[in-house]
Amino acid sequence: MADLYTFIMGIATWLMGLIGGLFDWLTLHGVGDWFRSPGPIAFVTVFLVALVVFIVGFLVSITLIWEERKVLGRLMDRRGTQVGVLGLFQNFADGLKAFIKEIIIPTEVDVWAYNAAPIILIGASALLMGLIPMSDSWTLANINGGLLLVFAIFSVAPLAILVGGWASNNKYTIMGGMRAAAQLISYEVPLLLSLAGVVILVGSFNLGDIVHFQEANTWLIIPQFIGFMVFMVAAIAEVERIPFDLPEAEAELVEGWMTEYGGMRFGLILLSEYIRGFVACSIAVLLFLGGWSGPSFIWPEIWFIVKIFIVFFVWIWVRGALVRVTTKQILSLGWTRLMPLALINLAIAIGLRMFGVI
Amino acid sequence: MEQRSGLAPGGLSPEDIAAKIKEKFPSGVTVTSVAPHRVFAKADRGALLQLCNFIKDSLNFEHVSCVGGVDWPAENKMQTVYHITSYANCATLEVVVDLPRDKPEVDSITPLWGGANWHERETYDMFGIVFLGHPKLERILNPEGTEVFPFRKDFVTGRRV
Amino acid sequence: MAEPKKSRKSPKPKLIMARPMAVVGRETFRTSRGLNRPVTVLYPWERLVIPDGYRGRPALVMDKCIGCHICEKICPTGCIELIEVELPNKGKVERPQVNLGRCMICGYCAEYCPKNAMIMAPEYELAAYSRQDLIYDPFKLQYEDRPGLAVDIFEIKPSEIGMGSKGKSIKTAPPGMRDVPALEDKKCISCSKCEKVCPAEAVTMIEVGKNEKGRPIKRPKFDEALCVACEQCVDNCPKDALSMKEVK
Amino acid sequence: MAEMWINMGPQHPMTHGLWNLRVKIDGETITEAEPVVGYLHRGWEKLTEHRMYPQIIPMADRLCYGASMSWSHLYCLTAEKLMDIECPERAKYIRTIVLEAQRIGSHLMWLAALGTDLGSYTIFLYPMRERELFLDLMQNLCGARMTYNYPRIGGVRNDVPANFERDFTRVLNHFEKKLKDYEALCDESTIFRMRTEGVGMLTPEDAKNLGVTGPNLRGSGVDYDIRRDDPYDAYPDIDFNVCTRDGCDAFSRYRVRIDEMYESCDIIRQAIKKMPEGPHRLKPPRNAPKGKSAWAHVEDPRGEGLMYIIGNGDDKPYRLKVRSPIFVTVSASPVMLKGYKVADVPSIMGSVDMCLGETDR
Repeated sequence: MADLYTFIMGIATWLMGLIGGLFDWLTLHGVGDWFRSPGPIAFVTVFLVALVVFIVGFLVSITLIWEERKVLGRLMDRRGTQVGVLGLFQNFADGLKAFIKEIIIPTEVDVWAYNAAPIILIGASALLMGLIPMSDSWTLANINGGLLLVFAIFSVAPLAILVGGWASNNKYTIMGGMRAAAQLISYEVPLLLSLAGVVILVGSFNLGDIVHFQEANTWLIIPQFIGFMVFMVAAIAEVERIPFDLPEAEAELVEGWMTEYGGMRFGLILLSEYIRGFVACSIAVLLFLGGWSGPSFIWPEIWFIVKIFIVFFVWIWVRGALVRVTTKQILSLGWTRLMPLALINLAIAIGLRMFGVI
Repeated sequence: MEQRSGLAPGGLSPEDIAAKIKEKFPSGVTVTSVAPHRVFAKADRGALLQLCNFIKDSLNFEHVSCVGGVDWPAENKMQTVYHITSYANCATLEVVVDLPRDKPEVDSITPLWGGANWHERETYDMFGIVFLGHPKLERILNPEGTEVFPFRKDFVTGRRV
Repeated sequence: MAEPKKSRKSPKPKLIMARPMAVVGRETFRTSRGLNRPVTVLYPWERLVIPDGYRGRPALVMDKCIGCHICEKICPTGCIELIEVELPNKGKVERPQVNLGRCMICGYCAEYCPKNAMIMAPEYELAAYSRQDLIYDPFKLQYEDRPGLAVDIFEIKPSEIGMGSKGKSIKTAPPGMRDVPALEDKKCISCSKCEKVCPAEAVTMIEVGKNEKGRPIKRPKFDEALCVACEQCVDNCPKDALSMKEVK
Repeated sequence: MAEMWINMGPQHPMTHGLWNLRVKIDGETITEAEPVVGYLHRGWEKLTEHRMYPQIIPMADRLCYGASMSWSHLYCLTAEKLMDIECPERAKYIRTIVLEAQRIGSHLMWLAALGTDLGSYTIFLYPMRERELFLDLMQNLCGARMTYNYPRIGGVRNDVPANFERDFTRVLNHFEKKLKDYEALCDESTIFRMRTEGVGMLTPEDAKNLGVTGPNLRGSGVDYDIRRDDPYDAYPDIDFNVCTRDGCDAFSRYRVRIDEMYESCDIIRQAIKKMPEGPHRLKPPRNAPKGKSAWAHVEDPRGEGLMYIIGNGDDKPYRLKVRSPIFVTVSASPVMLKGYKVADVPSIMGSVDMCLGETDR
């Protein structure tokens, strides 16, 4: 496949030519020429690329939801969802249901912050999708500090949770929001430290460079196995899945910080959770599992998505096997277990770099 | 862990318990009958707390199984029925206390056994028997503010209260 | 007691979470292979096999019913009511009507029915759109009388304990297994009410003499083989002259 | 954050049923707890005063849907004492078998509920799957799956069906393998241990004094089991272990129940082997003596169930009093909860096996 931009620019040029032709037919030649000029074409190209990336990311995310439902069903000796072919339509049915539900805003909430929290959350998550390259050609934004930016945006979510929990004016939601903040300080440091090893070995924050480095040398899971494990644990905590879903621990806090959300707001929150899961899996694949590299009989994008599904399968497996931890335990886990491991991993990376093994 | 079967070594048989109670309380408490693992007794209202103190301290009765009430409008009395179990002796003592129906008051045994707390509250809730010295004698199963005592026999069922 | 058995040891965690994940993974593998399907049943399309003696809704075999009111009396929720229906060859008779909205499917009506007219039908899809639809009149209540649906009860009398008896069916009514009404002669006023209400035709009024006015003095005689112990005569006796005599 | 009261209930995922746990929290630490019950009060004891003796049996099933057999059995036992009859030997053994099967079923439901409380739906679904096997056995036996209406005053409803012994043995053999899976999922999971070990401490003294009974009491190390210490039915003839743990915490209570399931399998096997031939049902008297009282207690899956009954000379009881084990255990919950975190509430309350049907009656 050609470069995503080139490909879509071709479409955009054709589309704008069509519109320009329409205006030509209306004898408005100046307007037609303006449509065919590079500026509007570039604008439409960027817009279309964003749309395509969003749609693909969205589809992958809801397929992850489907995978979770089916695999979790098999883990628990049941069938999982049954709507449509293999249960694939369940997510669309859920989305439709959430969409047509009545919008209920409780009286005592802080309306602006209450509405802002899902928007921040879904906005930040959608932005993340744009930062993930799926292959050399499928790159929306090839930034040199890509990895840093991804994690900067990742950390916006706890803020949204805190805001939403506080604005909902409910004791459960406040506790959920506070837990999100407490959880943040426990996993964020080991998470970033586990990435530092990769960055030291590769010498770049650019996600494309990291993959190219792995194509040239070896998948970084081999020298950085400890880092990979730390990353997996911390990433599960980052996207708040069982066993680390403290902010929405439904046994004690009803639905945690999202107790007061309903309808499409709740749907968006749930969707953003899976988009973040998709992004976190992508980072794991990009950093440790060779990104889109693989035998070239199929497209690299497919390899990439297949790897994401495999990583997500491990997450589902963990979710099926384990129970939820408490705040105290995640703090102690983060600081006394993950942190030293991440530091050891960092030392290994520095050692490898110093002695020039890789 | 060593398993014990039936009566623990050093435990008292129901006959022993009955004898000790008779010895300690020549009046006020009557032991009506004895069966395997069971002792049946009747106690006066005033003697109940002493009896309970005695069986708790000297006879190892550690557990209140049940406190219940019975209403006898025909005989113009109410009863509270206590089932108190001893883990060490594997025996249960049933104590029946008669109360006058117009002023059903009896000493609470909650200070001795915390397990009697909610049973006594429930008996108060259902029969209006007042347990003197109970830490929190309030409605428990019926909503706060109920004015009737539904388990009394003169309570007319089938109407909303 | 024999030598004390050792209490079981709680297995200690090894490798943090390896064993739980292994167990769950094994289940996944087991349920994902083609022939081993998950245990859940896709209900409207797949159904479980119902065993013999399954207690579904109560049902009526119209031919066997004698209208004895036993089911009405024993029903703990009071959901059975005997209503008058017109039957082709019997005229106006009383037959049970069941309010399934109240029924708690305890099976007492089938268990106590002396003629096996009430049975437990293996039907479990009983939802209806209105409460009125849940009231099953005697005709709606009917169900095909298959062997195995009737509840047969085997009891022994207290006096037979230890005599090697395995119990007799109370449905086929061997004489002496059921309570029978007993008459208190002084109270009887010869009104023949008991004969009229008896559903099993077990009461016959026998003339025992004449009173001073020349009217016949009649006393009921109970046929133990026919009596179903329904207490209709006891309940309907205007002078409370009848009571049930318990078999011991 | 200042101290505040939180209502956990009446509609809350932690409550298995309708009750309200009011906790006062300082940050996330519980400083005070106050259980509020009564949302499910049906006046059961009053209702029985208007029912004939056999009619109360299916009602007793409704006291607890998880362990309905043990409640109707307790009622029949009490009524037998009141009417002064004794049920035939074979019925005693059948009762013992179904009671133990019911105990396993109830404990499995408790384990499932504990699983959801702790956030693992796998621990919810696996026990539910095996519980289904026991429900199927009961269904073969008496035709119903949850509210069995099987014990009768003076015996049991019907004799055991064909292949009863084979079915039970097969299910038990399968089930003991599956119990190992639960142990792997729970005991061998570090997180499960972290969640349950050392929380909800209930010292033996407190447990005795507060009237906590059953597995919760044995989880505090008190060696008392009514099946052994005041035996009823066929328990005197059966050799079994009373499972105790000294941990006094939620994990001990969990472990006692798992051990009890193993023991129950053993008891069922022994009872099937020893079951004599003979009648299974006695014709009960119609009326009970006037003014006579009787009581019986059994080891319910949740603790000590006790019924006290007074006859009235006719076919209806004068008064029937039920002692529900969970009613008392709930009253002891403030002691268990104080000083722990909000996140520990599900594991503590999940470990005591709540059942509101019998609590509120």
